[in-house]
Amino acid sequence: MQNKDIKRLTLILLFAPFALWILLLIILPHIGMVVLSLKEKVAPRVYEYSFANYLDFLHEPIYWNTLLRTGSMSLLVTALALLIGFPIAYYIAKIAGPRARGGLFLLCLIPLWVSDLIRSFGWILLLRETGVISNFLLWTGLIGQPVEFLYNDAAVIVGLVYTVILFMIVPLVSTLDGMDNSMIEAGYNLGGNGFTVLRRIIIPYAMPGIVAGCIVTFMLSAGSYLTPILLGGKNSSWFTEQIYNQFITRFNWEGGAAFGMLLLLFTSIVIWLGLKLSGQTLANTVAKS
Amino acid sequence: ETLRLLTWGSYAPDELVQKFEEEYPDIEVEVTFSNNEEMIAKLRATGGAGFDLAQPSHDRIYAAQLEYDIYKPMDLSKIDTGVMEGKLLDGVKANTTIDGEVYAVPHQWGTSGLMADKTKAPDLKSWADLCDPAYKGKTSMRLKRTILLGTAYSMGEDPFAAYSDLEKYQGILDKVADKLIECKGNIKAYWQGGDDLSAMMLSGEIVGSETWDSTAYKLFDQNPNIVFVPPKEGALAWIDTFALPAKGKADDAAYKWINFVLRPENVTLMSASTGAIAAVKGGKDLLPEDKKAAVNAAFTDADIDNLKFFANIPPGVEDMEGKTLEKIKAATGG
Amino acid sequence: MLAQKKTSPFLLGYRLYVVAFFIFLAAPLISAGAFAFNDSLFPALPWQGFTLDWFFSDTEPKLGMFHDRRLLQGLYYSFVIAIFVAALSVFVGTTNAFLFVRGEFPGKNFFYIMMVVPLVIPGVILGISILVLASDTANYLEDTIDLELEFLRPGILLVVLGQFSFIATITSLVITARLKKFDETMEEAAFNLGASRARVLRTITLPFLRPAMIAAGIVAFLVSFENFNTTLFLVGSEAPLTITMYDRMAKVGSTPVLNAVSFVLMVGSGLLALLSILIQRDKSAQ
Amino acid sequence: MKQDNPTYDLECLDIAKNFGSVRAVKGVSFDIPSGSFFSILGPSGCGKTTLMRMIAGFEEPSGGDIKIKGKSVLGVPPNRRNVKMVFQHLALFPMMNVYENIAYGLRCAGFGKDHIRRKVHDVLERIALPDVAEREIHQLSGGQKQRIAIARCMVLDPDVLLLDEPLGALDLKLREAMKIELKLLQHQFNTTFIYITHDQSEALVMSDNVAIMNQGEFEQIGTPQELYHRPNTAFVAGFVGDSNRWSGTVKASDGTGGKVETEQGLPMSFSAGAGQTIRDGAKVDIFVRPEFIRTVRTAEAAAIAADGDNRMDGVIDSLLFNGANSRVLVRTGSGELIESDVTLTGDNDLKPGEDVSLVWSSKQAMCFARQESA
Amino acid sequence: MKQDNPTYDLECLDIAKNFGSVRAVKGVSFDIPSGSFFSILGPSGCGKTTLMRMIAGFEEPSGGDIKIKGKSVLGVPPNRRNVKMVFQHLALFPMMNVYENIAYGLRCAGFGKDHIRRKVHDVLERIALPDVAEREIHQLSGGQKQRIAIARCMVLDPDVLLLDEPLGALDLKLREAMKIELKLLQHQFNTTFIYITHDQSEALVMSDNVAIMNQGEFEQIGTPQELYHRPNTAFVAGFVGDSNRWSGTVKASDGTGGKVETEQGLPMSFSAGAGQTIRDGAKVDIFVRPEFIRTVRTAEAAAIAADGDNRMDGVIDSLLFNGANSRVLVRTGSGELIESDVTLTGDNDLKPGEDVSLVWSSKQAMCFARQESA
Ligand SMILES: Nc1ncnc2c1ncn2[C@@H]1O[C@H](COP(=O)(O)OP(=O)(O)OP(=O)(O)O)[C@@H](O)[C@H]1O
Ligand SMILES: Nc1ncnc2c1ncn2[C@@H]1O[C@H](COP(=O)(O)OP(=O)(O)OP(=O)(O)O)[C@@H](O)[C@H]1O
Ligand SMILES: [Mg+2]
Ligand SMILES: [Mg+2]
Repeated sequence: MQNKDIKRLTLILLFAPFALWILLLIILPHIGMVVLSLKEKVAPRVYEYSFANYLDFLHEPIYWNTLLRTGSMSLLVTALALLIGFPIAYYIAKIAGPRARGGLFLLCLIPLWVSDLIRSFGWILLLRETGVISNFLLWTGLIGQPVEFLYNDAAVIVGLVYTVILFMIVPLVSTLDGMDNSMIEAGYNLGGNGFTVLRRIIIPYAMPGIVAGCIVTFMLSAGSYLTPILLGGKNSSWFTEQIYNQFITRFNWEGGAAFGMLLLLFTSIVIWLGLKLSGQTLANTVAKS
Repeated sequence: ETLRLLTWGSYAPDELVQKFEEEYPDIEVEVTFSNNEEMIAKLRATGGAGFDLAQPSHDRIYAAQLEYDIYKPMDLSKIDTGVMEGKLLDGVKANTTIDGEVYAVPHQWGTSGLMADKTKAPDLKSWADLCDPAYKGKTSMRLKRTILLGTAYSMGEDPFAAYSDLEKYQGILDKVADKLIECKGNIKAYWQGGDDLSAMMLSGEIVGSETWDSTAYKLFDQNPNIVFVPPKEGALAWIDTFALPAKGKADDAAYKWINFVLRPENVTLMSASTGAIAAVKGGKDLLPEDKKAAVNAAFTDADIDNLKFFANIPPGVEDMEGKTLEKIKAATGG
Repeated sequence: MLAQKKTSPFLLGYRLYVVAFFIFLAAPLISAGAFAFNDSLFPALPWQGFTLDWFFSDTEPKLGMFHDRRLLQGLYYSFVIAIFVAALSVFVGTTNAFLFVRGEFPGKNFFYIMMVVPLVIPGVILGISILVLASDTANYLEDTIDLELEFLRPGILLVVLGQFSFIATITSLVITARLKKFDETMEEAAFNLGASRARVLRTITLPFLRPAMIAAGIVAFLVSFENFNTTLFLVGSEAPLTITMYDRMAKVGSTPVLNAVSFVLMVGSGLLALLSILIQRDKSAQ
Repeated sequence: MKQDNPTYDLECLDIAKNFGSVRAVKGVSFDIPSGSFFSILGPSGCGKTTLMRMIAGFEEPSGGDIKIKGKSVLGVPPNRRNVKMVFQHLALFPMMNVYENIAYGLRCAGFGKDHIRRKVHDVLERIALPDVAEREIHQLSGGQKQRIAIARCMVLDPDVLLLDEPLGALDLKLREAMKIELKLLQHQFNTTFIYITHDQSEALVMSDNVAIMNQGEFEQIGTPQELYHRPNTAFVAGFVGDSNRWSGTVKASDGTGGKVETEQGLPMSFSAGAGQTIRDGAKVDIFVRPEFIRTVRTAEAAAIAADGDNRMDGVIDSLLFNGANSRVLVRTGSGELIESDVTLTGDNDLKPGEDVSLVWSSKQAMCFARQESA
Repeated sequence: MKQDNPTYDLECLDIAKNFGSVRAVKGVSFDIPSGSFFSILGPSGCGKTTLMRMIAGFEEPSGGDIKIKGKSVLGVPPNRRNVKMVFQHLALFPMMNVYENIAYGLRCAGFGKDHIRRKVHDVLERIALPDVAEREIHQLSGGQKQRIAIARCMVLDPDVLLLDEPLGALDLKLREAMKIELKLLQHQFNTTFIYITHDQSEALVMSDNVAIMNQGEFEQIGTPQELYHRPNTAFVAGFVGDSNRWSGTVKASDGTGGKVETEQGLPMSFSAGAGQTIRDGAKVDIFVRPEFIRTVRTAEAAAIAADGDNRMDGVIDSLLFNGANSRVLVRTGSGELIESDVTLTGDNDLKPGEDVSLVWSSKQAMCFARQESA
């Protein structure tokens, strides 16, 4: 119906912003990171190409322990976010009336209203030994003396779950929304009880949403910086903190770049495994939500 | 013309900036808050561009300049060096001269030491006392190089002397690390910034901590029981300087700012904000009254003589220290 | 359905759980907001009495936020950055939507996945990698042809680009989803009624996308406003609000003025979010 | 209440449902003999789906009782009732293939693997789709999906199968074909089917018995022929099949038939609708179906006049040619349009503009006393 | 080529379209006189939409020429052709209200505000919806939307209006009503309508002329009656209307009629399909429409035997009651099922199991020489 050339030109014009964005802001910077991470400082202002930075990582248990810790805590956060968020998403999508739905959804966006920093700030005010919760419990007489809730891994997990749960709920709500109620009714009608329907029908149906939520949640918590630092205790090192230290405190950009690539690689592998295990693809999960 | 200042949190109080802008109506001051590490990292990233005046500590200039070439030499003739405390000026010059060029002049100096609630921890006197089981769960420190150095002194070592022999320094660091890991159980939490520290101290969650003196003075205002304690090994003293980033574009404005803040009437304003002592002659007397009281409550003359000025950090030390700190953080103690 | 009888104890428990959840969501915000009214120099218990000083006082030490030059400046920069990021992301999101919904070209699926990838790269890494590339480029240009490109140094432009690099993914997904629902015969109908190509785009396609574009813009604005991880490395002297506040907290020590700012932000974002919901509802009505 | 009565698979006793102030179902009673095909036909929103959902257990009745095989099922949760349901959009599980869809109910019941396999393949044979077990749902055609949805229920040997407008989403040709097929499947399984629809042709073609529902109540239950030829109410007469409709006043009546004059002034003879007594002077509605009106050229009309006692002359206004279902619109002297079915053979057919006479028997003119709502 | 010829609004000359190797339209020629209602009827996928999109300018023909009002429009972009189109899902603009929807085309044409207002209100009057101008699209009923979609095109005074299955998305009752209405609208605007459908009843009821399309080609163009009663090909006979169909071999023929024996061994007399000559021994397909077969109880058959020259005895297998469209399936001696339309009056009707005779005239038995594809 139209000229082939115009079509081509349109395509090229549309492709240009995309290509510029992906190439200049994603691909090239990451190639730069890879190149940087392969440099080793041998003397002031003298660098050589080598794998030294990566070997450094392998030889130092602190680093890979921290990476594993970051990974496993992020997985825990993801799992908790799913457990806590799924019933909420289900409630919003299937049980709340159509009018309540919009309101509840709005409420879910609350954490997005202020920055990470203020959220952590709020948690600190709540959790510290002389904070609101401790004082409240003292007042009710449940505890005899102030209790410190801050500065431990549990606080970090609470803070992270809080930060990321929104990104779990949104894709879940949108997949569950698309699920025909009669599908659930059919599940009961054919003899399934509540548990069977949940396990065999609702969860398999919501799988793309679940996986999408898990991926985003996992990446966000593995990549978060402020929450673990501000809420974490004496032992709670986070891998992003180490990257920051490499870059800022130790002026070791090469090492920091290597760590950055390692974090990316590690999280990518975890996600790849997750996708393989759940039989989903990136395109039909994250891309759909 | 814009003067882009890269400086510490309280080193550019609004009042002073406004006064400066009134005096030089064609100059606009833009301030970026930072700290030693970030200043260097930023200037490194920009190759010394993006800012017109930076204020790193005197010990963090030499190596950074050698390695990344981020500052330009200063023209001392444009600075009113006469008002400066000679001892401090000479010390900074000595530390920051490369190939005969001077790269920094002093601005303010202060110390890092201990802070204690007199009523609850009267005996907190030494860096090592933070690890005293008597205060179990009631002390804090910042996991940065200060505590490494302090602990080294408390163990009878002289870390600055060992800077020339990095192997030896590594040995000291290892010992310090062991000690601090052991100490972990005693610590309530590592503070990250002035905020956590003040909150923990004021609320009584902790009774003693490693601290910047200015933070201690501020708390003294709120609660006179909280005082700065120079450790008996000697408080660690730093001098914050003025340095010109290599690709700064408003050198004249920068010089104007330097001379401006060194004027006695401005020094008091500045010190009121920073809590540090200006590196001008009679700097201590120019402190505002409340600060002066806090300083006098904290320091005797002997303490001042006992100050340990941070020594120039040779290349590589930051990396060693960083690794040690990571080791301590990652160790599972307490 | 999971909840059969409208009065069962199960459903009651379920409702309680939902309520508890929303309390959990609101708790830190409420506490952060509440301390803005505490008449004390430190944002902590004990409660010293109610005050509005942290908003309106113009004297130290209780300098209220509306007189705190630095905070207002941070707010201003945050605003400027968020506007640019939102505008840019919506624009690129729209072109991407057309590209992937309408375009046919080899490797389309691969590129589509590439489009999603930025969302799953940790923000810190995005920030650093962009900083490194920009600095290297600037340094290289300067060393070889003595060309000083100021905008490649940390500053507003890099912050905007850094945030844009992953926010564009969000807007692309939102707008793509909407465009997929667009019935292309609507465009043909407009042609058929005599409209030119540009007119069809202006009067039919873009109006159809408008709700999604606005919603995406609001989300982009909010995400940009609150972003910390990516911004941290790219910020120059024009620090946006989150960075200013971080500096306050970590380096100076905070006062309830930060809580006051948080409170204002909460109210502002709340209104914005409400607006986006209303637009969404408007869309669903069609 | 009644004792266990094996001849009824399903009994509903005065069943009712209110949603707040909306009275969706107003007290409906019926029983369905074993193995029959029972349809509920009614306009949109009359409460059909609500009734069915109460039988399946998804809604709790506000009053009345439901018995399946003679046992009350009030309070029994939906997954414990042996009543299966085919949903309007089928609700096949898209994440399972055909085999798993059919096996789902058997698995819930806890059968062993071998037993399940045997049963699934068995039912696939019976619906004549033996080879689709491994297909995904989206690989099936509309008609195939339909049959799988039925098989998924039938494999559980339900006492009653409920179908809620299962053909509504199909296109015209497929719908025609599935009508016949559904009836055959019901024969094959010999299970009681309850079929909901608002399409009268579906209900008439397939059912043993049809209930006409209107505003939450049953207007009439009967065989398709009964409903069509002997409707009890004006609503049924108007809803089932096409009709020409007049309003008029009775001029002479012997109770079951007589003379009426329409509002347009046309005299007409009629017989009263089933079970009604119509008195002189009553306001009535008269219904005459187009296929019972014979249209003949006026010139030839005399020959057949004896046939019917109603006769009207007019001019053919237009001819709606539709093959076997062609129809003429005849404009009578009073300006009214009357529809009449004609068979056109392509040879000496009626044409617009011709003078014709319309003739029909008084037995085919059904008459109902006027109600307010009519 | 022909000169400007004002009597044809649209001429297509050997128009063809290939999508890669798919030959969607294979060279179709036709011309449509001004002001007529022309339908294209064909099974799904036969190329109807493709043909229409070429006329509207959305696809470029691979060969042939299209002339509107005598002028070739090849190369003219769609927004410059005075051919308007009503889309299957109407494609009304949801972000505009009714007024703006209708005004859209006028605005594109650059008319002034007052002129536009006048025209829009004018066309709304003509489609009998004068009060909906300010409504939003989603506030309209299905039938109203339909009319707005037509008004939106008609306000531009197109030479030809194209309609691509515009009733496909409506429900049954509304579709019936809209059929009549569309025809009336066409009369009112007196514009050439080209109507695409795969539903024969739509095409038959509304059209002046119908083209039957199959696999990219036109099989026959004619009035509805011609197509129904005198189909040219077996495909047309089978596609338009229902038919009983037999295959057989000609035993005796005089070229236009004769005797045939079906594969089941039944003797039958026939007349050849329009324009065909059928020789002895030819393999043929015979079509007889259900409404032309009379079903009578065997006992009463003798009386009407003279009527038709074909007669067959059998037993009623089942009776598909569907009101006026009821049908019996009769199983003949050879086991075959024959469909026949019956009118059931509710009184002394035929019942399954009765012995009946089927009678039809040889004139109604259409016969076509067998083709490979049939
Ligand atoms: N959950 C509900 N809450 C309130 N009213 C309801 C509910 N479900 C149905 N209704 C009302 O009850 C009446 C009957 O609805 P129902 O769905 O049974 O009709 P239906 O006969 O199935 O119609 P259709 O043929 O359109 O499916 C309607 O007026 C409907 O609005
Ligand atoms: N853009 C295209 N590319 C390739 N093949 C096409 C394209 N459009 C149509 N076809 C093919 O051309 C043939 C005719 O399609 P068309 O849409 O014209 O059929 P139709 O008669 O309108 O069918 P329906 O009644 O289902 O709408 C089909 O086989 C179709 O698959
Ligand atoms: Mg219903
Ligand atoms: Mg089509």
